[in-house]
Amino acid sequence: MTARGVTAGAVAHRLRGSNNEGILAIVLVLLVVGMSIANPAFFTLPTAFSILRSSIVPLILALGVLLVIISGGIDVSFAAIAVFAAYTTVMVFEGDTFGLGLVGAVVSALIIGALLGLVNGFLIARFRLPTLIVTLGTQGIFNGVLLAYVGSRYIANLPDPMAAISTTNLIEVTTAGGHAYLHVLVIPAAILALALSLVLRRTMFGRSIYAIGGDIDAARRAGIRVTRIQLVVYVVVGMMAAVAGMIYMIMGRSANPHELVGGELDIIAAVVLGGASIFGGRGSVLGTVLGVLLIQVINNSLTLAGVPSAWQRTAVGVLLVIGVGVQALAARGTWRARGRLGINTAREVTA
Amino acid sequence: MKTTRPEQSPLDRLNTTVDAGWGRLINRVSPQGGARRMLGLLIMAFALFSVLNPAVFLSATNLQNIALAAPEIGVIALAMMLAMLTGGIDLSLVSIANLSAITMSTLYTTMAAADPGQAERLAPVILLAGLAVGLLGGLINGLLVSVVGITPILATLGTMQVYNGVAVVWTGGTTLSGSPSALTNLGISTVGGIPALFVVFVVVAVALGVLVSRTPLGLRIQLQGANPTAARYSGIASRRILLSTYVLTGLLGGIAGSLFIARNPIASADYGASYVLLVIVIAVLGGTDPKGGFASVLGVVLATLTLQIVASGFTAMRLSAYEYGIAQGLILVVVMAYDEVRRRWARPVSRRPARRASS
Amino acid sequence: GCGTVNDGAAGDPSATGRTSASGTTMVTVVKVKGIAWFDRMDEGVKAYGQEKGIDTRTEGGDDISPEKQIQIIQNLIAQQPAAITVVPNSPEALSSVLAQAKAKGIITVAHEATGIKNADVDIEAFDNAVYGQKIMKSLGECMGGQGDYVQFVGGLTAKTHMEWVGAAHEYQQANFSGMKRVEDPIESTDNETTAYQKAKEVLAKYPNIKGFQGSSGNDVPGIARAVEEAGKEKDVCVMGTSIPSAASKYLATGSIDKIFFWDPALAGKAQLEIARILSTGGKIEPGTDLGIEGYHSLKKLDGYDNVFLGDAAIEADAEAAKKYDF
Amino acid sequence: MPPATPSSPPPPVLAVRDIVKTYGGVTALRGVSLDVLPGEVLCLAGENGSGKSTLIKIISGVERPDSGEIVIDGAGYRSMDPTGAINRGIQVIYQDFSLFPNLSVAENIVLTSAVADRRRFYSDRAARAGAQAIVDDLGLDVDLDTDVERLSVADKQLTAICRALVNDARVLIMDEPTAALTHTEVDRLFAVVERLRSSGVALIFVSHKLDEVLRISQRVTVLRSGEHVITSASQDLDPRAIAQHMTGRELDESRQVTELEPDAGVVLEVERLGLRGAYRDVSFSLRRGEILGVAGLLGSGRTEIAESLFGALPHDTGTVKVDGKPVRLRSIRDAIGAGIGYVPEDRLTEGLFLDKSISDNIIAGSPDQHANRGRMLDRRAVRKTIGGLFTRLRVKAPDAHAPVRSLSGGNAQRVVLAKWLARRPRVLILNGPTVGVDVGSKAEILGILRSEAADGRGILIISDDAPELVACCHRVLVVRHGRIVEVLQGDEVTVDAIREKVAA
Ligand SMILES: Nc1ncnc2c1ncn2[C@@H]1O[C@H](COP(=O)(O)OP(=O)(O)OP(=O)(O)O)[C@@H](O)[C@H]1O
Ligand SMILES: Nc1ncnc2c1ncn2[C@@H]1O[C@H](COP(=O)(O)OP(=O)(O)OP(=O)(O)O)[C@@H](O)[C@H]1O
Ligand SMILES: [Mg+2]
Ligand SMILES: [Mg+2]
Repeated sequence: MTARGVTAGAVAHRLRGSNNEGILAIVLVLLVVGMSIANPAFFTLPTAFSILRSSIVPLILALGVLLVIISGGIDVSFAAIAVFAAYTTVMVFEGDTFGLGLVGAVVSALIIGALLGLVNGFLIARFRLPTLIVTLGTQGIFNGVLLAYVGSRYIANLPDPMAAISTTNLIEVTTAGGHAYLHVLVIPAAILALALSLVLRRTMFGRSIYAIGGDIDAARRAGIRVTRIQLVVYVVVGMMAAVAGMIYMIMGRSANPHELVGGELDIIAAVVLGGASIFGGRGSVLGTVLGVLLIQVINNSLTLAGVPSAWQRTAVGVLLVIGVGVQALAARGTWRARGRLGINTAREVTA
Repeated sequence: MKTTRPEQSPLDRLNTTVDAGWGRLINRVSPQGGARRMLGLLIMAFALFSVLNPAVFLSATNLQNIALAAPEIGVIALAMMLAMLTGGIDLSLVSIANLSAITMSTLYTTMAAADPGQAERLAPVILLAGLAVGLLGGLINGLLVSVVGITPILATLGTMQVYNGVAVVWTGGTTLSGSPSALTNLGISTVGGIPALFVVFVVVAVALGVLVSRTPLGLRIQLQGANPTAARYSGIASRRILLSTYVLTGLLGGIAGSLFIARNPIASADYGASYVLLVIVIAVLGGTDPKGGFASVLGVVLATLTLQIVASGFTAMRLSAYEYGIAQGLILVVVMAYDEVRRRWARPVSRRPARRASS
Repeated sequence: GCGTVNDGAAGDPSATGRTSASGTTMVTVVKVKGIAWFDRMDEGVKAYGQEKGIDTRTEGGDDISPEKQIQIIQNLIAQQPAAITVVPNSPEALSSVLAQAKAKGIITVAHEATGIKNADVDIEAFDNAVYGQKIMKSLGECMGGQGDYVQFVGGLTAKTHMEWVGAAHEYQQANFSGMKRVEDPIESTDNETTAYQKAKEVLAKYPNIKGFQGSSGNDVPGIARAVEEAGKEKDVCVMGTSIPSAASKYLATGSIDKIFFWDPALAGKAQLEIARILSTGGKIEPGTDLGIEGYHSLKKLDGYDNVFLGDAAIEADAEAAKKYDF
Repeated sequence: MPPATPSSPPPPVLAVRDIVKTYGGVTALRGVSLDVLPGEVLCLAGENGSGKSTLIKIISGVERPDSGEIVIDGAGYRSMDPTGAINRGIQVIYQDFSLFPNLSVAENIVLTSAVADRRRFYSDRAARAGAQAIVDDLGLDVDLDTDVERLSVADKQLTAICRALVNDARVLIMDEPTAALTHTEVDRLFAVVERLRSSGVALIFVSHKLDEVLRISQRVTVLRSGEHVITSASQDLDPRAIAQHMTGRELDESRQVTELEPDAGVVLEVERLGLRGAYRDVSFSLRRGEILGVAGLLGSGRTEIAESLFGALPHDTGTVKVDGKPVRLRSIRDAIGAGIGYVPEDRLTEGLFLDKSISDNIIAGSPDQHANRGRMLDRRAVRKTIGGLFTRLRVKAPDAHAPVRSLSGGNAQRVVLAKWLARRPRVLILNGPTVGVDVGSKAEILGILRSEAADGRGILIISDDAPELVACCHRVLVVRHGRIVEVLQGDEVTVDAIREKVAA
């Protein structure tokens, strides 16, 4: 606990961000520059808006995953919850016999999402089971119940209130490169990101989540109501997944119960890429946003960059490995530097 | 001061004797932790479907089919168990298996085009090449995890896509067919009614069981997973251990690949995608601690068989794949919850229940 | 001692000769359960069963994977149905499990599986090459024979999709020299959102793109959404395989110009009818009439000994598509 | 040490009655009762595993007693829960700290009280201010913004102390708060304790350092095997008496060093060793059979020297010879290969595999030595090693398959020791070998070290515990600011000399 060494190292540490956000931002910028050089068509407003648009759903899902990961868990059932909540809602509102409109639909999806999240939370908090196992199990259950008992058909036309937003844009610009549309649903995504960031940093609830992720037994000893907070976390994640599911179907202008599920690992990858620790207790909204953007930029620009279709899977994998590899090496470097300064914990990494 | 106690009825007495005898029997064969629990479940599942639809479920064909389908999943699940033993995970296993199957198939068809007899004679070489590809895939994972220091879930998620992408490019997306007849024959032959592939699976499992619980390397792998820092301070070369582990999982992936083409003489980039999450379920059901340090080979083998039995039982009952998905999820959750409740019941107040060391 | 997995019931008398109509079971294994296409096939399968008094049903995995189909068929063999008909995810992957089925005396019929081994008959709704050419003919006409276009496939591993786009590309090179395919086939992973995103990238990369050809049922709706958002529904021709229900709203706005398909219900019936004929000792030959629309006079595909073609392709524009309710 | 007022004793703030607690088959507490009065320090003494921590966990609501009662301000409870305890003014410094490794020091300090206050919002600035106040109060030099996981054990302990003090506790329980602290910090802590006591706070203090116990407390309660042995006023006790109550036998803490053989060779020779930012010009030699102590303040670089010799923190300059041969020490494996073993200071994270069996822990450092020619673990050899070490180190455990987590501190430490002895190293370095180990065990461990040295090993002991160094070291090196400033030998090795040179 000395003030020694609070010099260049500290400045670098600040810039790097507590979860490597700085490095991630640099990787992102380099990638954008690289893509733009490879194909000038990349560096245009339409592309930017398009990437933002395609980031909406992954971002909301990732924010939910972030919450779980910070609390020391991992969730692979959120995509199943998203589809379950949104598809069921669409089924119910197909005729919109109740005339409840969009608000009613969203509320219904939120309730379903919350209930499914509650199932996860109950199993995890009550039985203290490993989260991976619980969510792996509930993923199968939710998906199976949806397809076996709710419905498995592709619904081509959404209920009117939902269909109406499908084509609503926030900003429409016509540039030399063509039309650029920013979808109106970036607003809820942005609001959720901001709100979550505030909750995580400024409320005791948020800090308790970090504490639980840091050491769950210490959290219990500190009087934090671990069971309740875990329950709330999974309910909130369920609700966020429901929102993402609704947005996914609205933007896709159809309801397909076979979609979304299967992409869980990519979302988790984005969150971990964003600096969240798989072991819990670390992670930030900013990092997650950057992680999601990075993956979307990669996914959305390979054709533009001239990568042949057959090679795209490989390219995504290679870029992912490079992205996390750079981060891992950078983290290693600073550990080593710190080890040199003699600050005590560098031990486990200086082999 | 004697409280009157009702005389024990003969039935009760019988029950107690039977219980005691059963308990002794259980203790005699007593597998531990995951293995014990899976054994119970396996017997239950088997009994259930035997009663519900004996004609189909108990038919020789059906039992053979279970034994035929289990090996490829089981070997990958064992590999997953090994990765999880170090506290990691290997999502690239299926991609590695496919890549190795593709290698073998390509080598075989190329050679067979020139000289079919020669290609058959060189079957062992082809098999070795396939295993080498698995090894190489594992080596890359191992380097990423141990030297570069990437979290296993991300490293292998990345390489999963890379290996899969390479397979797509290599095959142009088509399904290759062709496999040395030595392998194909193995795929359809039986030993005493038991499919040869199942025998291969059992051999692999036994070898792995010995490795994990009876060798210095196995002990080091367990310790590395249990506490990496303490492992380092005990002189365990963490990097080398992680590297060996992932090389080994890669090799098992290669073996799974050869099981793929032994069972069906084809190789493609997209075979077995559904196994990725399934094998995690199996590993965990079998008693693997996802946090590392604890696993049971026997448990994983039994878990593989149990899920196969449930799957075939469900088809025999004409239940849909969705309902099987639900059952699979329920089994996982219920078994784990039951386990936890029982453990807490046995030690009602211990906050950090001491875990059994088993392997 | 040693043996093979096919030993068990090879000589089992009960395995064969279950030709009496009552008590006969035939199972259709589809690529995946619960999507509209195979729901429609299920309708056909059920209807056929009722007509003929046969116990028919469809089975399928909960996602598109070859290994699940293998598993299902393997489990079915134990149930000894008279016939298994299958729409394979990967024809090659099924060859050995179908061999097992045959060894137990089960009739095997495939659909959408040209080149499949160990199926007694493979019935195709049409000649894949002809179908691809048909799409390209319409697309070329729509584009006026000029301009850049791209092709989408559900997966680079999807054999039929690759055959369609391959034939279409060759047809274009031979007949529309003013047109140019500017990318290798693009993979949509059979996912509408992916198709949409890839289409947007294409639109950005090639502002002058004039045509899209889709292969999986999800391709054209996804592409159409991108085209519509770019306000190019008048400038770009979008055509390909899809089903009327999924395409209807885009057909209405003109962002999809024409869709191509065949009726899965009829295809399901055709498979079962072939299985029934074979199981009663009949033969499938060029010219066989299955009594099902589009399958009145089967053709044999050159180069294969078990592939028969129907003439069941349907093409539909906005107006024509309204007639179909699937 | 002001005596507690004998006239009318105030009613106890906290009392426990007949607490019984079992873990599986182990009975940790068998009917323990005690009172704590406001304005007194009550010390809990007892051997490792005598149930001190368990009693504390029951009071703080972390564990639930099987039977018995907890009485706070006259109201009786069957059990507590953490929030309830905190709300009733009970604060605990746990033996394992129970800090949040991922949060900053400041947040760790204030979080518990914020939870107890049922705050809804959290402000970094307010947290920092609150933490700063308490840190200033204690006169500590602490970087509040560092994450706790980057702290040394001592700093973690200081953080845990700060956290307990930030609340206005009415009962403050400290489970071995000084285990990792050096003299100066202990003095500061005791000043705070004294101040709290005089303002009416009741304190329960657990320590194995008996001189500390007597210095700070008014009353001492001794537990033995989960049973209450005696509660007595401190002035009626001396260390020897307490130890006797604890162990039921006489203990000897006097200096016992055997004369080294005149021709005993040098087993470890360190020349001009240096590591930038940590230490430099470190030269010394260690002879076969010698026990060499290293004393120094927190941050003096002792740990770094030891870790460099173990290859965990490779040195920049200088050379090291083992048995006269120069060795390369770039990694831990190098060091182990050269015959150097190291018992780290943080045994919970660095020394032990808590959920693994005792037997796995013991052979963790030497699996290859226990392999037969077929590269298989030789179970007979393993059993033999473990059996031998169990008796030699007198490990108290039901059997070798029990997880180490179920052991008490002293026994756990013996397991770490056993791990190294199983390898038969040439040089054994021990960092705080008796931290958190009771006097009985401590004497035994020192005895073990003496006999290991007599076997021809060279032993290097780093310790804050001057009496311990005096009891067994032939020579003591004093480290200050990363350099060896003094070598005490023979008659110079006294508690006073060490304390004086270390602090100079
Ligand atoms: N979670 C647990 N499970 C099983 N046994 C336990 C557990 N916690 C403590 N014990 C046992 O209870 C007894 C009392 O342990 P406790 O930690 O209270 O001792 P202590 O007096 O604090 O020892 P030390 O001085 O080493 O800290 C010991 O025998 C210990 O092994
Ligand atoms: N000569 C020095 N020059 C610069 N920094 C030093 C020097 N000596 C020690 N330090 C610093 O003091 C801090 C505390 O070190 P540390 O606590 O590991 O010392 P220690 O004496 O080994 O402690 P312990 O009492 O835990 O054994 C470290 O940041 C270390 O780099
Ligand atoms: Mg148009
Ligand atoms: Mg204790």
